[in-house]
Amino acid sequence: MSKKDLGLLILILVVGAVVAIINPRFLLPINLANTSNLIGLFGILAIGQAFVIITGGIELSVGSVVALLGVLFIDFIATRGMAWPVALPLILVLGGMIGLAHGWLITRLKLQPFVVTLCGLLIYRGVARFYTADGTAGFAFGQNFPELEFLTAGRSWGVPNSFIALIVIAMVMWVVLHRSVFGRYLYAIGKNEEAAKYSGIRTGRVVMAAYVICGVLTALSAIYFAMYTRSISPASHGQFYELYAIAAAVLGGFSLRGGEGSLIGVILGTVLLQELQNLVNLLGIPSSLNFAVMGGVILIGVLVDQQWGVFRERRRMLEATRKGTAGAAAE
Amino acid sequence: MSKKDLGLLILILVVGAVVAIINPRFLLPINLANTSNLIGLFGILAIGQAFVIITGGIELSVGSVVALLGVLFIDFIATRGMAWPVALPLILVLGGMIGLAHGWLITRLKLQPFVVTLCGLLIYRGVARFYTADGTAGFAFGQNFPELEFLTAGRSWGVPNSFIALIVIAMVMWVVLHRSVFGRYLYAIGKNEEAAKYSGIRTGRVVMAAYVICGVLTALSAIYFAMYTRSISPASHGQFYELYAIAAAVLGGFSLRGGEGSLIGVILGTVLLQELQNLVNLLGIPSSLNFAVMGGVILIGVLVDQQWGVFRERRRMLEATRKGTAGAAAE
Amino acid sequence: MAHRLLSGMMNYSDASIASTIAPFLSLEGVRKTYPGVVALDGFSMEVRPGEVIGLVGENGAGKSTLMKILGGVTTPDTGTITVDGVAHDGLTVEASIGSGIAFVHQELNLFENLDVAANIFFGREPLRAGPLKLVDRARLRALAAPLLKRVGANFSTDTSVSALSLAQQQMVEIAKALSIEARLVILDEPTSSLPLAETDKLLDVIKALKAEGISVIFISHRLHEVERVADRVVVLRDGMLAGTLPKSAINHDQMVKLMIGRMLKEREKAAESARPPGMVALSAKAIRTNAYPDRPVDLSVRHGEILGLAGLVGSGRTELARVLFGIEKSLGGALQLDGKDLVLGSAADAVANGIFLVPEDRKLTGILLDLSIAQNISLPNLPAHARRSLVSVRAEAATAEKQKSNLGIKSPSVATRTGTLSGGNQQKVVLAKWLAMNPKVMILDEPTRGIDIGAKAEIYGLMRALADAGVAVLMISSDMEEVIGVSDRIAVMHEGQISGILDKEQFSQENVLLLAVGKQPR
Amino acid sequence: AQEKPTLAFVVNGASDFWKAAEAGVKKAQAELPDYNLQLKYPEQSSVAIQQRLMDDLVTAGVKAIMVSAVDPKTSTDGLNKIASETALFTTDSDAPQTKRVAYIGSSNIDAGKQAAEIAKKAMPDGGKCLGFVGLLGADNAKERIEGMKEGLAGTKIELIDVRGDDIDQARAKKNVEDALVASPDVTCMVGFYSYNTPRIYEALRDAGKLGQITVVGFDDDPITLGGVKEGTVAATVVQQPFEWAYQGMKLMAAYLKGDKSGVPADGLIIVPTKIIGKDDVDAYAANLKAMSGN
Ligand SMILES: Nc1ncnc2c1ncn2[C@@H]1O[C@H](COP(=O)(O)OP(=O)(O)OP(=O)(O)O)[C@@H](O)[C@H]1O
Ligand SMILES: Nc1ncnc2c1ncn2[C@@H]1O[C@H](COP(=O)(O)OP(=O)(O)OP(=O)(O)O)[C@@H](O)[C@H]1O
Ligand SMILES: [Mg+2]
Ligand SMILES: [Mg+2]
Repeated sequence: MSKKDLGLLILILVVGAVVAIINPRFLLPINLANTSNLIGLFGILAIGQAFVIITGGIELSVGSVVALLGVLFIDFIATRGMAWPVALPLILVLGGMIGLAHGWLITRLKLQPFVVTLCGLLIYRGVARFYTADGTAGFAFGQNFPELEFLTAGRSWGVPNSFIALIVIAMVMWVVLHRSVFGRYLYAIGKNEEAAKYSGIRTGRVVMAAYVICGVLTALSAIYFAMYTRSISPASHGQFYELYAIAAAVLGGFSLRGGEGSLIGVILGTVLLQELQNLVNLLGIPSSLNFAVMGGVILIGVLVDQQWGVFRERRRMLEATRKGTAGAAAE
Repeated sequence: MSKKDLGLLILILVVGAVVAIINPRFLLPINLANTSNLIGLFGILAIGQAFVIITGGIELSVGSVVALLGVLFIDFIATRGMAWPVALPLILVLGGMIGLAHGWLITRLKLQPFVVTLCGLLIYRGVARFYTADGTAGFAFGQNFPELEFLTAGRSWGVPNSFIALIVIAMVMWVVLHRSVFGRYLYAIGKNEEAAKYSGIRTGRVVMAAYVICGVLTALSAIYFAMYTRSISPASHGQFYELYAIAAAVLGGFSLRGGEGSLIGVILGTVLLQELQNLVNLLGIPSSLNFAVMGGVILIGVLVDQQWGVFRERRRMLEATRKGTAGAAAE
Repeated sequence: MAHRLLSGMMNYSDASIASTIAPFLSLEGVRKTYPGVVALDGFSMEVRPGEVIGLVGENGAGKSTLMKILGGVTTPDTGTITVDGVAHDGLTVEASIGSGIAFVHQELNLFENLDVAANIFFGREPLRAGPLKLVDRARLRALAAPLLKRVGANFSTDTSVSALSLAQQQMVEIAKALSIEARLVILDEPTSSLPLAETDKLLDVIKALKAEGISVIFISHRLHEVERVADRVVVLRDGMLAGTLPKSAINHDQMVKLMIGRMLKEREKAAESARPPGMVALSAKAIRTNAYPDRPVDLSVRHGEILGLAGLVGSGRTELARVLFGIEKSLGGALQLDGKDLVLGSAADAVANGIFLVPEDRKLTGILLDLSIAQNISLPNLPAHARRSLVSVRAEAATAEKQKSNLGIKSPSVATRTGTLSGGNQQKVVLAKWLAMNPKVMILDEPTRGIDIGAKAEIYGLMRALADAGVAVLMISSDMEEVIGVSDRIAVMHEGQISGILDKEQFSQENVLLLAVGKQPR
Repeated sequence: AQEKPTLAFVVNGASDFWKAAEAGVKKAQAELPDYNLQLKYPEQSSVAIQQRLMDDLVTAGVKAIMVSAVDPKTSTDGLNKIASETALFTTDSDAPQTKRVAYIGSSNIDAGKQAAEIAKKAMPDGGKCLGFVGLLGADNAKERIEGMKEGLAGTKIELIDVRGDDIDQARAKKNVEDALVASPDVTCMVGFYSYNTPRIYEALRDAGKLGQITVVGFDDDPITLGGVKEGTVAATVVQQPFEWAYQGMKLMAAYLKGDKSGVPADGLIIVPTKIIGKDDVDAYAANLKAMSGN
């Protein structure tokens, strides 16, 4: 765990301690479970986003994809009577295809990620709304899918299964990002795509793969969100979720210029954001301030991180010089 | 006018002609006036955004600023009884100060524009909502400000004054961007900030000035929007306006990497977007598809532009080769 | 691996035997065009195993283009490339690496966010067993360490590249090339940022490669280096083969003649000073920089002199120049200009005071590649080219035309994008923008790095002309011949401090070297 | 088709609530073959966008508009501009100061009072209520809350807080979950928007507290009706958007023909809200199904 991640962890614990002192109910298992459920949902989203951000890209269509795929999933299983073990992989494939399309436009046709995914944001929301004719997709009363519900909204040993899913995904993705060749290529491309190309890396494919991973993870979280709200009005469902995901990554130490950030960081970023939302509700802060609190904390977090970096850099330089001098003297 | 701008203009005219053929009411003076009014409002916003994008930055808080300053403006003149000739410059100054704060964080504390303005997006909306306690800011019945209303929502010779304001601002800003020393600096910084610094340009100040300009223009359009809707619910007012502004700039040929784009381009981009919205309503296309149409057109526009660039580059290269060969032969 | 076997049987240092065996690589009629230029025009050459080929030519002659074709980064328009008897129309990067061609690019291609070992084996990481393609990090380090030793690096395999100096990064690049079981190593101006000792080290590495039967293509503008290592010299001019020199015929004058088509009258040297040095122009008193926060620097440069600033890699010269130019804040100390105290808050302040810098990294900081020549030249002095803060394109063009003819910038017009110019001409544009503004103090950081011999001589002439006009010139250089040939005085830096200043009569390579390693001159 | 006069029903945002109105429009269309009836959703629930939509409809030659204004109180001028060019009717939430021809809809204050009735009946011994709503600042939310508070005045039941969620259903559900943690003494929950009640229902079910906490609902989401039938939702206050649309369209058509008898002097046509309890829910659901024609 890097120092940056450690700092974030400490911040999370300090905030948690303060809230717990003010309102001890913060530590109730049920509250922790509720919050970790949402951490699970948003965390999966944020990991997907992180893979794209590492490459120096961005995925703005996340919220709209959550709405579109959520609508489709509920429609498939609730209205069209598709078996969920069929619908679930189908949705994941759809998510992957959306990612592939974005990756293709970005790497082959050389469009800017911001532009491509901004168009995605507009298009998918439009399609979702058109699909339901601006209505709501939801389950009928009493319509139940026990296994699916257990997997998505259930709990094991008191821990929400969505959170367990996040942990599993995070572990797999940690290996992919930090230990595999693919992960190494992602970092390299984010820092210097040209050089990666000169090294014989098929950068186009790697970047495309990042968008596909983001698409699949987004699809997965779309299913989780759909099973959480159990009803989706496509006009508003998932709005601004891309911002949450990006904010979590940025808080977790990712640079939007690419090539920087760790998987633990993005998870901790998600945890902090959800903790803040929980805090607003538990401390009875007016919900209108929810956004402001979130924005303020991100800003402060990034500022502290930045200033800390400047400070450390200076100290490192001083030390390096001393060592250098000492070494030279010893020669 | 560049070829790119000309292409966009032709597209606008062709779309207009097609719509007019399907529904001749498109050309009614009242429709043109309504649409050009909105072009005025969004155009001012988009010009501000363009100044920031030129430097390679981005301003995501535009929508929230429109909400916050709109709320304040209406509150000042409708509730607190401030004279509008006082309130108006005050709001513009506030807008400038917001821009200054963003510019300062970005240039002095070296935070990323995306991060700073994302936090702005969250914070200003939160503040606006808190300020009215999530209520609506609006005028009481019969409360009138004839001069102000004439300036903002009135018409001269059938042309909305907001549109006239846009034309005036656009002309001034065209000179600033394309003819002035400052404009040249903006382009230089957008292309390569480091090299600009090494040429003795005070890049920090120039970038800050760009954010201030964006802030002031956003404030101005916030006033126009406030006087157009005459009522502001801070939770939703101005939502996604930053995307409209960015989309207009991108359509108008701006690169989000900075250093590219023309003022005429961003105006034409705004015109096309508003024409599309008008078209959706006039042709009876389900409004759920509004977003999808917008996204689709931006994507196609950017794609065509990009492919056209590739094609031209290739032709230029071919020609150059021919000439080169001929030259070599002549030697 | 056939070549290993062969290398065991034969002694390749004997060029006459080598020439009898089949070439490892041959190029036939290779042509490559870019918009507006023919970079290569029907070029052909052969590379035999165990041969060191020196490739020389003026800026823009097409050397890098040729190497990029061999590295698979670009494909030629026409022509064939034959590797090991297999003919290709063009290579991909994979094919190039696969056939044993290793490549050190002219521009560095390292990943600052990865460590040294990861960079060396980038794209060819040792994997752990299993389908997951996980990097075997222990083996990676174990493999990288000996390579670093071989290039004489003093940093460890898990250092982050962002912490390395330019020269150290160059070493990583070379280690990377060595890590491929290479049969041909291409070095595109590897010494352009290497001074003194490191260059020697590199030349030794080249000799060691040759002894192993590996071929080397060595591109350099430092002809004496080429003289030292090359078995054969291939000269490019305007994208065409200007000639080939066998080992026996390799000498400075011959290479120059082929490169520029005539003999160079004065040998890349500036004329002697025409006037006695004047008053102190810029002086630094106990200036401390970020690189060596606890090492104060005292230095002064006089009107009318060229002060050379020599030193080893990372001795802190660039850092000092950045402080003198106001780009970076000093951590302490004081500056004086013409006897008056000077506080620099930014480069703009320095420019306002007539202190100009020609930076080390031309493409990143020297010019804006996307702007035209005229726009680049007017940029630091734009208000003077404007009326009521509106830019006058005519005034801009007039200034640029004047500079273009004064400096002999080769380009179709002043509206040409500077990105399409060759290195030497780009450097002239950087100079031109300052010359248009009456410099008082001109700091040049490696002004001839990657610049061909003809352009070099011109730049030396310009520096001398500046000095003669009373400008104080501070020239940072890692090229020993250049420092000694051009300067009126030489200051030498060692680990952030000035270890000594040599007057003209004390000039010698030995003295500069001694000071550079912190010893006293004789 | 262009010859037939067009009547438009403009809603305030995309929501299932308006699906019943769509059915009403459809039924009216069947009875009004000489007219072209449309129901329009603005792409966002904002004044500017709704205003723009209406402007464009006027341009397109619509003869009469019935609108559920996003912000009727303060949009007087904008609505008057429409009223000056076409026949304007309001629905859902009135704008009495405008030149609208008539208002057809229910009274949100009355609806709030009915919610208070439900609470009083379900909790004769009093209790603490928490409300949940999409947009705290919206007029309809404010009126319902106000009405409920009025209705509860003088009883031992108290509405202690209302949490907003910005129409984000995930947040709506989390708000309920957080409320269960933060305020363990709450005995009743009110869902002021149509989707709030189902979110309350689900959060309670997940927490195993269905039946322990009194749920007061608004509108007729299927989950809400299911809960009412099951007895876990005390009752729900339903409006009748179907009737608004159906009656409204007929009224507009008559008005355009010159028959102004349907417009009362004060311009108010109140379609009362109803309390749907366990006993009425089957009939109501059947009726709903019949109306939507499937
Ligand atoms: N990507 C490119 N686009 C356009 N022109 C190019 C490009 N790359 C090279 N050129 C042009 O091709 C010619 C040959 O360039 P090249 O880089 O091969 O020269 P070089 O011999 O390596 O010069 P130097 O000594 O300065 O490195 C030059 O005129 C250069 O401007
Ligand atoms: N911004 C920086 N942060 C940290 N270290 C730096 C920075 N700039 C330079 N250094 C280090 O300071 C030392 C001095 O570098 P500088 O570039 O000034 O040396 P130089 O003599 O010009 O050498 P070179 O030939 O490499 O340009 C080097 O070790 C370098 O790595
Ligand atoms: Mg080169
Ligand atoms: Mg240097």
